[in-house]
Amino acid sequence: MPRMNMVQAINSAMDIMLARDPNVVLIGQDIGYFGGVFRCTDGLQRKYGEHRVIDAPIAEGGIVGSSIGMGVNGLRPVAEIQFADYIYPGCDQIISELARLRYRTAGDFFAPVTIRTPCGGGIRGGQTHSQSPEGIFTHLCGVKVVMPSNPYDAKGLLISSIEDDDPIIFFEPKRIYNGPFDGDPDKPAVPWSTHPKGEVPGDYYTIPIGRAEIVRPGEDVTVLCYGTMVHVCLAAAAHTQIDAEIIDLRTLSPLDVPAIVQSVEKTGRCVVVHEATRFSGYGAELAATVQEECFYSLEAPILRVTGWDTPYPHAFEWDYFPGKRRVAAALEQILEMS
Amino acid sequence: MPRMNMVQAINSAMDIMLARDPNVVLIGQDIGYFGGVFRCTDGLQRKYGEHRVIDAPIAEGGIVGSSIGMGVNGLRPVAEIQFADYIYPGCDQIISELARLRYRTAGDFFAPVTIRTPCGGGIRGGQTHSQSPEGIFTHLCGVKVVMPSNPYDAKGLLISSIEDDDPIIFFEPKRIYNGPFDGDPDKPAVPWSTHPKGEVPGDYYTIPIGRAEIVRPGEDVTVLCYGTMVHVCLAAAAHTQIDAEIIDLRTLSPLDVPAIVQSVEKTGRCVVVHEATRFSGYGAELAATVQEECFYSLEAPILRVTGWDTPYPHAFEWDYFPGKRRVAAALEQILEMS
Amino acid sequence: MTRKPRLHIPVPPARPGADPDFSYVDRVAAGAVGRPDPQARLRDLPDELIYSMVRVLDDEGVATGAWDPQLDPEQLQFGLRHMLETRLYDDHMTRMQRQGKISFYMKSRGEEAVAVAAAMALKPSDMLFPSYRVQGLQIARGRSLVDLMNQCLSNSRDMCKGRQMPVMYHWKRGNIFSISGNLTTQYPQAVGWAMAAAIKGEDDIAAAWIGEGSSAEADFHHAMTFASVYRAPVILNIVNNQYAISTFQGTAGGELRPFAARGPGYGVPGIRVDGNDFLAVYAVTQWAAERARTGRGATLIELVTYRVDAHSTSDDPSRYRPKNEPESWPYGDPVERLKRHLTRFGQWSETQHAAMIEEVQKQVDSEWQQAISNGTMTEGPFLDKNELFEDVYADMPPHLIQQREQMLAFDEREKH
Amino acid sequence: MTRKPRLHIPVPPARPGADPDFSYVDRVAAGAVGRPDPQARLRDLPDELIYSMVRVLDDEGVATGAWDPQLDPEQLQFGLRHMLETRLYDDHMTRMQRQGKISFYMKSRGEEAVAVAAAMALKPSDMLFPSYRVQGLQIARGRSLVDLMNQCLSNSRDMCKGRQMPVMYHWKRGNIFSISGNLTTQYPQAVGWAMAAAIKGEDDIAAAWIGEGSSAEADFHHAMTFASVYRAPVILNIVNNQYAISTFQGTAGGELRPFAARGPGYGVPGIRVDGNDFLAVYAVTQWAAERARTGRGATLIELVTYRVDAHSTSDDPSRYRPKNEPESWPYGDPVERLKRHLTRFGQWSETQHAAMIEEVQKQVDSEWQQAISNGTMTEGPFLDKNELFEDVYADMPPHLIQQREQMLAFDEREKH
Ligand SMILES: Cc1ncc(C[n+]2csc(CCOP(=O)(O)OP(=O)(O)O)c2C)c(N)n1
Ligand SMILES: Cc1ncc(C[n+]2csc(CCOP(=O)(O)OP(=O)(O)O)c2C)c(N)n1
Ligand SMILES: [Mg+2]
Ligand SMILES: [Mg+2]
Repeated sequence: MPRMNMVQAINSAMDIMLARDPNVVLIGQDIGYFGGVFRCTDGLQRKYGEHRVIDAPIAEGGIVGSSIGMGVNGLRPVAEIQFADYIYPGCDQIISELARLRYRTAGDFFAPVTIRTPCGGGIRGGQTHSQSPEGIFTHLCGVKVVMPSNPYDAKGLLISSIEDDDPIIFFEPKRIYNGPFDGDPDKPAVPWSTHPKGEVPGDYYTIPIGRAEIVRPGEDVTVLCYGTMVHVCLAAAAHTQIDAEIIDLRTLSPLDVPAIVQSVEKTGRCVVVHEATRFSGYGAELAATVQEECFYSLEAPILRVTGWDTPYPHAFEWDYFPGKRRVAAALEQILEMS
Repeated sequence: MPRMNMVQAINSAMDIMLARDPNVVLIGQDIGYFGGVFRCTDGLQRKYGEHRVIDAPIAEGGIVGSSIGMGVNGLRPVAEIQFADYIYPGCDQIISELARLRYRTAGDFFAPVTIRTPCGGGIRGGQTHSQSPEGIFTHLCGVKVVMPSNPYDAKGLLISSIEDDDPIIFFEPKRIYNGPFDGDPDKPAVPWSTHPKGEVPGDYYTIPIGRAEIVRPGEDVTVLCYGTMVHVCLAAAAHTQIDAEIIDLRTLSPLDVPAIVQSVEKTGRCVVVHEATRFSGYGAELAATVQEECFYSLEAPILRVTGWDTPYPHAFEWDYFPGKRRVAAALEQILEMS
Repeated sequence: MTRKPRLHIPVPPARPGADPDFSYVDRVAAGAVGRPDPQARLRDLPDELIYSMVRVLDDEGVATGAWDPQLDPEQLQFGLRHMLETRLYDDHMTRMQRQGKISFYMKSRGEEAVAVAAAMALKPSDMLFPSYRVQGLQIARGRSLVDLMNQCLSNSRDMCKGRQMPVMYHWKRGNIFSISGNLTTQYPQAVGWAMAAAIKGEDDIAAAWIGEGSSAEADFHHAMTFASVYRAPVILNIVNNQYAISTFQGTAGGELRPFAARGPGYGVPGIRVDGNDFLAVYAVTQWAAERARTGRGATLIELVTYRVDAHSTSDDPSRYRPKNEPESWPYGDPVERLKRHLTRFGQWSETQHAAMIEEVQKQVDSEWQQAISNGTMTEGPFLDKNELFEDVYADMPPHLIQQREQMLAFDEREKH
Repeated sequence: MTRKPRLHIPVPPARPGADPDFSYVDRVAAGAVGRPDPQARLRDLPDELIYSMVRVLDDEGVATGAWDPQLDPEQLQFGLRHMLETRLYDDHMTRMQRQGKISFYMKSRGEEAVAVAAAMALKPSDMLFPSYRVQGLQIARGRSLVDLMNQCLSNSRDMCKGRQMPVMYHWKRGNIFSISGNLTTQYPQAVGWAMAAAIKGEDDIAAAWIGEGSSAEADFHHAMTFASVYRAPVILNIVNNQYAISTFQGTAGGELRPFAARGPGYGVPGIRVDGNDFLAVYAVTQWAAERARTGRGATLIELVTYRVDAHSTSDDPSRYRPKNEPESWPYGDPVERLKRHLTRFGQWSETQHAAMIEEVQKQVDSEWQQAISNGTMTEGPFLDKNELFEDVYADMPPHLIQQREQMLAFDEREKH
């Protein structure tokens, strides 16, 4: 089976969809001839032409707005926002239009737009190349929010997203484009080629949207995480030798509640982990839902391990990043509680 | 003591600040000669001139962006976004600039901008005149989020907001501009003049940002709410005769955690109420914090009563609006639990 | 260093109490502007297209100049009828709002030609992206008033299923896009739709309408940039009715230059046209459509008109402009002007006109009866309450199914 | 109905492997464009300001025409020195990035005149809102390189306290605003700053810089609209260096019209100037500043130049443009051109030039030594870690105090 890193897997998903469906088009800054600043669209314009892989002006609002129009006219646009930190100029078109078009027209009009955007920190990108704004979009009704943690899922989920008739914000944790990252910047980088999830079928397959995956079965505590933090959490479990059940949510909205409930009812403990800032972030929803659904099984409060409530800094990145040691501390702490 | 409705109280706060501080300026759509679509700036341009009460083009991004520039140049802009539903074109300037300017310049530059905007439903405004987007802004680091529930608080909190050196999003629940609303649209409208909080000093006073208020002391369950829902919750408590302790948060961020913890440790139960949609909304943060801080005092799961996870409809408004009956049901439900 | 404020603030020519003053609106004679070949390159288009005004009908109702579209009497009568239908529909719905039958309404009085003439100049398969003040588009495309009324009533036949405020129509079969409460968002969407048509090699074009006040929104720039870069087959209309709620067009940036002048800076032709001149609107739209259809890209059209009535049923214009300002608008009334033209050449008469008004009024009344038989805000038949949760997503996710059950459970509870 | 895709896609004249082709850049003779009275009204400004190009220095280094600012030799040598300082600073920091001493860097090679000449033409009290590629502004205003280096190192003396990526400087005392990673946001901010100056009746003006690619962002439109409506005293500069990362200026909307042409549509004068011509940039900035200071409002300046190096240290231009394209830029190099001018009139010599380069290089090296003595990414002195939580708000709220304690607790924990 071919081995791919996340960039190649994402590229392969778009390649396959461009080939299968003449209505799929890509649009974004530097995605055409150049192939994207992260190379995710490398070679696709050469293969499918300038009318299907389109270099866009630097106007995120225009990219989303025109993608909606293209979607209404029968195309399936896949728009790239170069960094999630730059998605805000597109907020009005996403929130006021993309998310609500189907509802306000009683299903007569809709735009099956997928918005791909690299997110997250760990690359010394400072405040404008490191953000994790998923919590803004999970609050919206009418869009689905997806974030894969490995090449295999990335490809399967992106194909599902492009085929989905609902708009999707597809977050790509850029820190793990080239290899899994356990939160320790001093360790030598590991490539995906050595990772089981780096084995990616060359052809078409899908992974259903809305399904979480248990990436490490365990008995003592449930860990809810996604994206880069999946690898950090696995490392923390290994490091502490705590028998944690680690769930990779994969789809943040709609949330796979049954998978979570089943696990927490078993473990009686839950730790929520994300890179994004803590206050009013997505992790709060996870904690709120878990205590609503599993209150009588809980033996300890649900703990959140997140980015601090400050903008993402350039210096002190590894003090800011919720790394292995902070997850490990939470795992130890929650087991001591009761 | 003079009696004011919320519009008059907000007008009075700006009137006083325009008079006290030559650097205070107002900018927004239709706020000048016309006095604002909700009349909140009525008479202020005549009194302070066109250079201090400025009619703006219809460009929320431009209003926020230029307000930041004015703030950096020593003014204290109070910007009005005509409806909270229209704040999204200003998101990039709010999220990327206003919220982070002080941090990224290590305090060398900052913009003391107050953004006033009417929010919430109950006025048959449909999806674009009824939204409660506070959950997007409470997730930001660097802005404070305020929402008063009555004229007295509105004036005191708005003066504090204008004087505050941090940027503030000041949400005004438009349904209660003219009178408290308990969620029952069939009841005749009550004016503020009959309400104790409709007694508003004519001159300068402040209410500290970051402090919640217990609007109904009680023993059996803590209710966390703000804005219009404060009145709905009071009605629900009266209706059910449940001895609820109702806390009006007033400031959503930064949150007055001690006030909440003290109450929940006493009551052992907590219901969170807001108009905004539920999933990944601000109520999730309240639930997450309460269970973190008060886990061992909790006798039942924290319940959320919120808008449904759909866009705000035009028809069925009273099925959508989290009214008295839904809050009452939650109060009864949580007392049955344990 | 001076200490005197020197910020320029645009001030309208006349406030309540003062005499109306339209001296800022230049008087252009009908036929004054020449009609360039639709195939002409931008650089060959004369400035007068922007700085003068395309007008066909003079004050006597005579059609003059190269822009006369030479429509036959039937077409003109068709246009007149749809303008009247739009006007009487507006009047009726405003009355119904006053009577509390609907929650809100927005009229287009004085601006009927902007919509009706444009709709007639385009192909039925062209996609229209309307603002909330071009209801004439729907009517000219043959939409039944009942459908529009059903929407305003949020009743059992509302095409929006109760999810939008009144006037926020859409019409899939009629190729008219959904109206959004958020201004200008339809502009880049129309450009995207047109880009898709070009990508697919289809000949249909898109047309979008915004008000002059809305041109200040970011999406105006997005639309112009994308239309320019990709030469999208789209017509971008700015309806300059002089007001954005309470602020006059100077507050939107119209003090120094006509809005049409924004076009050329992007490489997009701009045309300024008398929006109350049915023939001129038709001709200019036709010209822009031919350019778009033949690969010459987008055109920005400024339609100069006047908002005769309140912004909406929530507004009171006497607070910010002279009561008698509407009557002094220099370019008259679109219905009267087309009527005069037809009458002058014996293709219409006062009696025919009166008869048509009566007939249309009857139609409006009877369609209203039909509409309310589909339900009102207070009386059934009502929409199925379950609809509240439909169409958020293509398929209803579990949490919405659960919330719907909760809602229904409450109703049960109330019953007992 | 055709089925052939007909969407227009802007394509650059030359891709890697092909010969550079700047035929799309018109050749304008120095002195060709006249200099209008700075008090002239917009309507009286000639089109040539936009469609031709203001140039002063010809190929022989002779200053010709009405735009010659008549600067004395000292000023010119001062400008030359600061352009060299900027260039050698850029080269040094790029080397340091390659050596892993800093995480990232962005050069302005070939664009030095754009920044240095503009800074010299403005008053020190005028407020500058820079992009990330006009470091010459800081240097021309007398900022020490150590300060800039400290920022790039995020060291103990970093004016951003480690909170921004390299080159995102600010300088409060020097009246230079903070650079944002989000493109174009400084544009409406500069307009707002200028509005405040006008409201307060102060004479200072604002100036802002963006790249041509950034002009597609919404904030360009916001800035132009507000500048036009309120006649704000601001200079809005578009640095057209032909590229936005990998895409050429056609993708940003420059194919059909120069970016300067966007101005007049808003009622704002536009001027196109040779950005590699120190004298022309100085003269045009001075002209726009006089207009702004005397109440004539904003000016949009397009500075035509070329991005000689990579977009940033993360970029490799050979992937998208011919390797030898930089050498074939028709308008030469700003440093060489000013040098030739000075030399020609005996106000400068090769030896003086070589000496200056040596001196500046020494300065750069010694300032670097100073800078790293304030700490590097790997060696102290480091910033106080507590800084991570400062300045989110004016006063630190309880939850941040708590989070800071948690962070410090972890460090303690690690120690044992
Ligand atoms: C993004 C946004 N901002 C503000 C509003 C509130 N609003 C509704 S209509 C209107 C005036 C629009 O004026 P114009 O574009 O000239 O259209 P007209 O009403 O004159 O037809 C405003 C400010 C809105 N609907 N959307
Ligand atoms: C809002 C936003 N979108 C995208 C980016 C990514 N980005 C950084 S620089 C750049 C190119 C800018 O080109 P231009 O404006 O021409 O400036 P230049 O680099 O040529 O000086 C892009 C797309 C960004 N920083 N911000
Ligand atoms: Mg208007
Ligand atoms: Mg550039």
